[in-house]
Amino acid sequence: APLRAETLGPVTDELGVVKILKGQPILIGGYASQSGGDTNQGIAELHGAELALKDFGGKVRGFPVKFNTEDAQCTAEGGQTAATKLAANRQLVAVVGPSCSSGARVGAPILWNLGIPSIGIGATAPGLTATDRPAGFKGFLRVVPNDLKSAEFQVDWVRSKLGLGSVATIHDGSPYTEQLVRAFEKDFVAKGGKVVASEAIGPSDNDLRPVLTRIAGRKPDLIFTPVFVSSTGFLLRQKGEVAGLKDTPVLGGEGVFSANIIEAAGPAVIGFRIVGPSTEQFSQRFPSFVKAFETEFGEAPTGGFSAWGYDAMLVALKGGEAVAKADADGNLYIGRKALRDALFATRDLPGLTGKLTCSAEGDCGASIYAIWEFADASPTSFAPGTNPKKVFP
Amino acid sequence: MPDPSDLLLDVRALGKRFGGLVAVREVDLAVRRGSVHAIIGPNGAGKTTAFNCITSFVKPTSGRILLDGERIDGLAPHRIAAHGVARTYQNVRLFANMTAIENVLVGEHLRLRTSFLDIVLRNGRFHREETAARARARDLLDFVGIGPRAGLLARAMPYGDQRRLEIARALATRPRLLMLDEPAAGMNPAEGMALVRLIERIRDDLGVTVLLIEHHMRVVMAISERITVFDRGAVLAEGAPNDIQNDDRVIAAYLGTRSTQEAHAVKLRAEARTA
Amino acid sequence: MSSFDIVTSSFRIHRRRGHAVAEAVRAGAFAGAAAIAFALVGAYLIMDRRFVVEDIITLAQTVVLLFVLGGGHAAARSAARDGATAATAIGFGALAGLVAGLLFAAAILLVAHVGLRSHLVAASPMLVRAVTFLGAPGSAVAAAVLVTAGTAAGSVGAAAAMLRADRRTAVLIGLAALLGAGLFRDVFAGLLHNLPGLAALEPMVFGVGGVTPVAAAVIAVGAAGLSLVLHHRRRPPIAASTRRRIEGVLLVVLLVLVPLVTDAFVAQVAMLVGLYVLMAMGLNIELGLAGLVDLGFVAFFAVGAYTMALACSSDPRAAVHLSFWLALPLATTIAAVAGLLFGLPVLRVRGDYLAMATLGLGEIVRVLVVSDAMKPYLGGSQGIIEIARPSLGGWTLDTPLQFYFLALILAALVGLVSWRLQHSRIGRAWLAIREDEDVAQALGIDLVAAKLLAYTVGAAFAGMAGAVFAALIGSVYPHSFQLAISINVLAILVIGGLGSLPGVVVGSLVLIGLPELLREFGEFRYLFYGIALVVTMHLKTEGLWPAVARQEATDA
Amino acid sequence: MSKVLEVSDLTVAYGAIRAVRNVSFRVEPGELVTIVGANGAGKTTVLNALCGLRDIRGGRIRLGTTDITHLPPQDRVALGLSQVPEGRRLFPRMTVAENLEIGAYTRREAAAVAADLEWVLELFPRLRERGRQLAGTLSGGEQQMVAMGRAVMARPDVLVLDEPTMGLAPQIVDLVLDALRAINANGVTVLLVEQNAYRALEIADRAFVLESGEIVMTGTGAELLDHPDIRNAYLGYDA
Amino acid sequence: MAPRHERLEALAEWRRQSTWVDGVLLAIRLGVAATILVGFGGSLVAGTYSIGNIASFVVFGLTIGCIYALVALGYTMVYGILRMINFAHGDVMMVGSFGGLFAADALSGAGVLEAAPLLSLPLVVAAGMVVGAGVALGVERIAYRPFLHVRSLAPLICAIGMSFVLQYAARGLFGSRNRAYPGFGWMERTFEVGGLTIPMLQVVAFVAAGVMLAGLLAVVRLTRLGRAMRAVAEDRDAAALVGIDVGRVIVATFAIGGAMAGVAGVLYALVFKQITVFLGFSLGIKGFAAAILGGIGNLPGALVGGLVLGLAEALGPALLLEGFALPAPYQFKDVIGYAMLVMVLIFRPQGLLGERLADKRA
Ligand SMILES: Nc1ncnc2c1ncn2[C@@H]1O[C@H](COP(=O)(O)OP(=O)(O)OP(=O)(O)O)[C@@H](O)[C@H]1O
Ligand SMILES: Nc1ncnc2c1ncn2[C@@H]1O[C@H](COP(=O)(O)OP(=O)(O)OP(=O)(O)O)[C@@H](O)[C@H]1O
Ligand SMILES: [Mg+2]
Ligand SMILES: [Mg+2]
Repeated sequence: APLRAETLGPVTDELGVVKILKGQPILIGGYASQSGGDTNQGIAELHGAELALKDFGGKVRGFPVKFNTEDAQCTAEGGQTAATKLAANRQLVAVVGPSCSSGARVGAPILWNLGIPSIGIGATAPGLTATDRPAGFKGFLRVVPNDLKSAEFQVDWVRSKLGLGSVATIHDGSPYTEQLVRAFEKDFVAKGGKVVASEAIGPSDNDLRPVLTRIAGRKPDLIFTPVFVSSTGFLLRQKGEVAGLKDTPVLGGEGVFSANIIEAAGPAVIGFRIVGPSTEQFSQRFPSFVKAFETEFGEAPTGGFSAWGYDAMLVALKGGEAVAKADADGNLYIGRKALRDALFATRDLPGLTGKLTCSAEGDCGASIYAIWEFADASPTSFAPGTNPKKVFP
Repeated sequence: MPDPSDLLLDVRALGKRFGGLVAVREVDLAVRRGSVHAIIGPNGAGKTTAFNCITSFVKPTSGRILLDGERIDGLAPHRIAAHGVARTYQNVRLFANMTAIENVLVGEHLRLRTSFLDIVLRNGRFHREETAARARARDLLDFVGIGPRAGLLARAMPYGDQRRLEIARALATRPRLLMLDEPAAGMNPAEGMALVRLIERIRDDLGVTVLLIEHHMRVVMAISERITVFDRGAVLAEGAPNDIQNDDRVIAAYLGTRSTQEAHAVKLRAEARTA
Repeated sequence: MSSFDIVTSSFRIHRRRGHAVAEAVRAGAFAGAAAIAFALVGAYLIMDRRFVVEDIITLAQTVVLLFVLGGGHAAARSAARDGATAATAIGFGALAGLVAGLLFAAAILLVAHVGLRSHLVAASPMLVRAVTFLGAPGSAVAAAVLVTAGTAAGSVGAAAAMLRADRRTAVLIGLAALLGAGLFRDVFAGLLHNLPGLAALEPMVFGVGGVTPVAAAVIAVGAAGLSLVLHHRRRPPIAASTRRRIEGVLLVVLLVLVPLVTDAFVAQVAMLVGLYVLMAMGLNIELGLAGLVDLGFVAFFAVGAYTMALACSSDPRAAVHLSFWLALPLATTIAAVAGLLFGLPVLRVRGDYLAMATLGLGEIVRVLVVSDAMKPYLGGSQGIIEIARPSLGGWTLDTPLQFYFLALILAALVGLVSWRLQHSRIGRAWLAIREDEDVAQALGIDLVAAKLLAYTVGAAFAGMAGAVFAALIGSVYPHSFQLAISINVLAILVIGGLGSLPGVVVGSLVLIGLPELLREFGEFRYLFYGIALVVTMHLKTEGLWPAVARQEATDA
Repeated sequence: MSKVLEVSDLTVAYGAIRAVRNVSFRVEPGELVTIVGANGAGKTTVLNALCGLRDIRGGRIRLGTTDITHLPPQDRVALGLSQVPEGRRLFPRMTVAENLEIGAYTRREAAAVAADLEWVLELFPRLRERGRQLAGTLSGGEQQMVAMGRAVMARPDVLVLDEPTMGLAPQIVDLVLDALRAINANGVTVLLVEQNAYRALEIADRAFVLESGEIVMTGTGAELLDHPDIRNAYLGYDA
Repeated sequence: MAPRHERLEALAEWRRQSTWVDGVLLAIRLGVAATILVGFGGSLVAGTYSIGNIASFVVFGLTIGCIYALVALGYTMVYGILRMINFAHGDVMMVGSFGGLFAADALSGAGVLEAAPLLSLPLVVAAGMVVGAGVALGVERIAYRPFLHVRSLAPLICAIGMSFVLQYAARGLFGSRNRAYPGFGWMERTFEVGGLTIPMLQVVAFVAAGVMLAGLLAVVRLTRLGRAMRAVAEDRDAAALVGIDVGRVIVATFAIGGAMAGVAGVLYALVFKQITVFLGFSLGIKGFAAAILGGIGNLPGALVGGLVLGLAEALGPALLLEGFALPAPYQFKDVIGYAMLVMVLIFRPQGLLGERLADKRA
């Protein structure tokens, strides 16, 4: 059914109004990769979102919030099906997710065409929030920063701060890592650096020594690789076994910002640097977030994306709180267009990763980065600030 | 030596080795058109191996095989079938999970001509051919005497019927030469004699030359015009049934002197003659 | 003989049965172990968030309850078989329930008081809280409640076992209907919403998370009653063939009508089912008929999808710009050629060797597609986006429903072609090859030609599915073409019934449709999927809709 | 040492078709009994039911004092019931020697097994030179010899044979039947299904005629051999 | 060289006997040879790698190859007897690997691991074996035994189902994070042989694979159980007829195969030092590939197949792809592995050491 203006209770909205009866919950949807190769990432994100809901008190304007999640895998068709399934419930007000750009590319328009805004978690493809994006994406925001920005920051650090002239890159064939690598390479070359090796592996490869040998032959000053925890663990451990790479520094991506990388890489994690949020909030709140996460779900987040899940949920809840209106009988009304606008109008919202401010295109990520370095190989020592500690800026 | 143009199958100096074991050595075999020709010989003499060479189930080590003057050795088995050679197997090899009639229809495959397009469109050509094929298959099942069991799964049939079905399936390819490997095995003497009549009809009514391996002497003697005796891979003797029966070497190597079976066969032939 | 052929021996291995008490304890222990596994694997918590009956009983509770009911039922059955009276049998059921309850309670106490979490991540305080009804979480009272509930449930299960067969069926159907309504709440709610005149019913029947209590009672009692009535109405006996025909017609009606009256999600799922039907029909030609295993089948799907993408996208890599209707046959043809090329090298490879060879070829295709080396032509891991939707005289197909009908029409077409091929000399040749290659060849069947034809036709069907898939999604990514899809299609064939066309449809419905409906249980979806595969095969070894009812039901 | 084999009311069905119906018979210790019947009469089915390869629909089977109706096949072998199955069923990729040795799988006394092996090789001298050949590559007749040898190696009390002379050269047929008589003379009870009805009846103490799954006639071997119906239907004198 | 007319005659004979398929296959063979030559030559010319590098690759390849081989042994065991691929085998290995981890954790908690690393290793391996065997028995019970008497692909599908169940149940039970495997001090050492650094672990892997193969061969060739296994493999009914308890033999086979998977799991973990619940799937496929490559059902074949596959993956990109100057050649590691597999099967459809599948006996 095409969206049309509607007036229910005290709310008039050009895209329709969701009416929540007294005592009923407000529905927020979530979709992420909960099965397939990127299972860990998706689960961590949704769990992060759940924690945000918990921290928020579980309620918006006295109405309990119910979080309905669906599995989007990390594929276009998964995103499409999950989004369609979420959208089938007319009571849904907003959606958190998905984890992958391929899913967002298909899923976000499905949701927005029904007036449901969605807040991406791991979908970093620049095109999703480009100024010339199609109309279907006008209801799409994301708390995770756009690849281009993180690349810019990292290149800046490598080129200007460290003054390194050559890098080798490795991606694992996933759209996410490949995109980051390409953005990095492009910027790096633009800033006068040289990409001496541009390699790729498979996500389930476990013996990376041959590819590292190849890289060693090119003598890069640094290896940039945003691959996930397993692969990073193999890479760091095996790097030492390859002649000529022992002292080559490695810079990793946000995907491994977790305690788990310490376990995966063992002693080799020391000196490993990753990019991550830089803000005060992050330094202060992330450690306790990890604690809470562990108590709630039995293990610490395995990848680096749980914080984005948290922030996405936060944005959604805040937006809902801002626009929901109650009538005399105690029913609640949320205007769809109003909610979308409220989400896009998010300013300086103190999230887990920093102060969230959404641009007109929907980029809400704090995008204030830091380089973090691991200093301790004990898995229990994970505590952003000390291990890893911020080395730049 | 018979007139070469009279020969349907002409095997010259056929040899087959398995590693160190010579299963068939320098075998010459000439089967006359329109005849029933039997191969007998002790177990392990190489009879089945010779069959396998002729039908390209195994690749002969040496020798040539001519069908109607044309060389067929070394050709892929389906091309040999297309030349008009069909066979049955010592250990029955039916399509166990297909019905009797389906088994026969597979045999007709070689003679069916409908194209992929005909089949997809189900045009008149397809229907005509399919109807005719089914009718022929039923005729063949009747011919071998298992018409009433057309709808039974092959593996649910008793051993003797399975042997008949195998013959029907082989006949469906419309062979010039039909090769039967111990068709009477698993049949009692009475059933064996029914088989003899069937083989005669195959030769006379269908005009198919038959080459068979058999250990049942009653069957062999009752039906074959010529007999080749194998022993240890080589031809021990060849000739008409009477000569073979009385050949001392054959008796020593194969028939056995005490063979009551042989005695029965002789008796039977005598009866058949007088009848 | 190999994995993909038959495995058989004529005798069964029987389990020796023990004394009724031992059997009851065994049944109880099984139920308890199942419940514990269900809890510790984490499924309890996620399913505890869903109500079956709104605010009364959650899905998780239902599942545990069903385990214990089943245990009591089994114990009572086995006692009754040994000649126990109804009362004693119910006693045995209670015993089973008690055992199950004790085990479960013990496990929960262990979780509550001993730190198991370093190894078992779901052994959480939340779990303890979730299974506590009375008393403090992890307290003796809470445990006692669990044990009592277990005993009661075991008795109820046993009592059900003592009912007359028709009543037992009625109870079962009533419960199943209720569970179905609760589990597939969204679907049925959508259905009510869309059916004219029934929209008002929706809020009465369904709450936010499940069925409302009143509706639950109505559904359960109604279904049970209906089952009883149907059972006792004298029906004229229906011939098996007529029955099959009726079932077939019903299936078709279902396929056409249901997506029409439900929501976009059902249409979307139906659409995916349709695509898998296309693929499975293709594999059915290869495996079901010709006996050629193919674990790289997804490659043809990929070829179809990428052809469509490269023919209809606005991406600069696109070679040509065709309309969907031209690209579809093109994709089908190119996939068929791919099938031919696949077939050529592996022609002489048999059985499991063939499985591995095709699996390898499929993986090769996938890696090629994702690779940086091919990125200039195929888009690498970023795929190809902005594939134009099919349009017909200015009318553009874009809803899942429209695509569904497109897939349905194609499936019907392909089904017809399949059926005709199967019942022709070509189909018979394929079957013969499956049964005995050597003999088939000796009968004059050209193995090479027949096998290649099977590969080509199978690949064409899969390519067609891929093409529609690409147009539906509007983009293609290499990650959509995993080995899992090939395995899935294989499972569809076997679950449906190898070589059976209606089986393909039923198999796709079950293996694609149901998991889609379970999407909300995300991380546990494949766990349930795996269990479903196992259970289905145990219940219907020949598949849900076997090719032909062969007469050898009990035979090897 | 020898045991009685008693079958009562045996019924075996394939799906809805009852291939063997209420068959009862008894084989006394030390007897040699043969079952005669046309194609599809149900002979193989009876034997498979005896050996536990086929689930039975009804009836009881007793071996000596033990009710073996529901025992799995291997337990029946251990109790002394061995079969030479139709179609030989050798282990094709094991050598001839291994095939023979595995026949004694249930036995542990090495010396006695070795002695039996020697005896088998005396019965079938041809096998001696084939000890290391794979059984699957033997000719049909050679395989049949191995099959018999294998069953004998179990030193059974009751030996059941399904068409042991199928595919054997006439000379070997004599040999096999002689061997069978020798085995029987050693005290082994023998139940023989044989298409070569003349020879079977000749050596049998008693015989049953099975028709369409039912026993229609019994008698001593000699009686049946002279019975006109038998002569017509199974010996082919009418041909 | 044979005289001209003889060569002509041979050609004519070939033409008479061959069809177009033979021609195509010949073309494929020539194409493969040409590709390999060009790639190999190109790689040599490119000279990216030193001899030392290549020697290291060989060591890497042999190590991972040993792990493939151990997985393949389990496949081949079960296949040999049931003629069925146990699709859940990779996941049995994963669970075995976790069994070893928990044992190591316990030992470490008790201080034994550090105090007696040499003694702890067998304990950890044993834990892996026991757990692997136990899970394999579960798989047998659920996926195979109920279907012994029927003719269908049900066991295959059930095994696939069990693979999902094991994977996702393990995920639910143990969580999805990567787990560090404890090191055993003495195994972390390396030593030099002719300028080549060889880690002790590699030697351990090699020895383990060899010992396991020898043990299995001994069981199959020499023991009563082994003979029974072969008999059951060939003809289940006939085996029962000579008094073999078929059910028990199958159970024993699964147990051995599962124990083998357990060893593989622990060894994998020792070499690569971290495990997750998802490691079973891809390693399972590789193990399957290795088993097929070597000739499934053939025990030495499993070892050969594993080593060859490992070597191909480690060396292929360096020796073949370098010559084509492809970007990111290591992305094609699996392509090389599978392509080699397919090639081998084209030339030898029965695998490297496999016997002809069907000797055409009529
Ligand atoms: N594939 C093979 N490998 C090794 N030896 C073989 C093979 N096939 C047959 N033989 C041997 O070749 C010889 C001839 O066997 P063949 O089957 O041709 O005998 P036959 O004359 O048909 O005997 P029978 O009458 O017993 O069937 C036998 O000794 C047999 O063992
Ligand atoms: N697997 C099966 N499925 C269905 N029916 C079967 C099966 N096996 C045998 N039958 C049927 O059972 C009946 C008896 O068969 P059986 O094999 O016991 O006969 P037989 O007396 O041994 O015959 P033969 O002398 O040919 O070996 C036959 O009618 C046959 O069609
Ligand atoms: Mg022979
Ligand atoms: Mg029989």
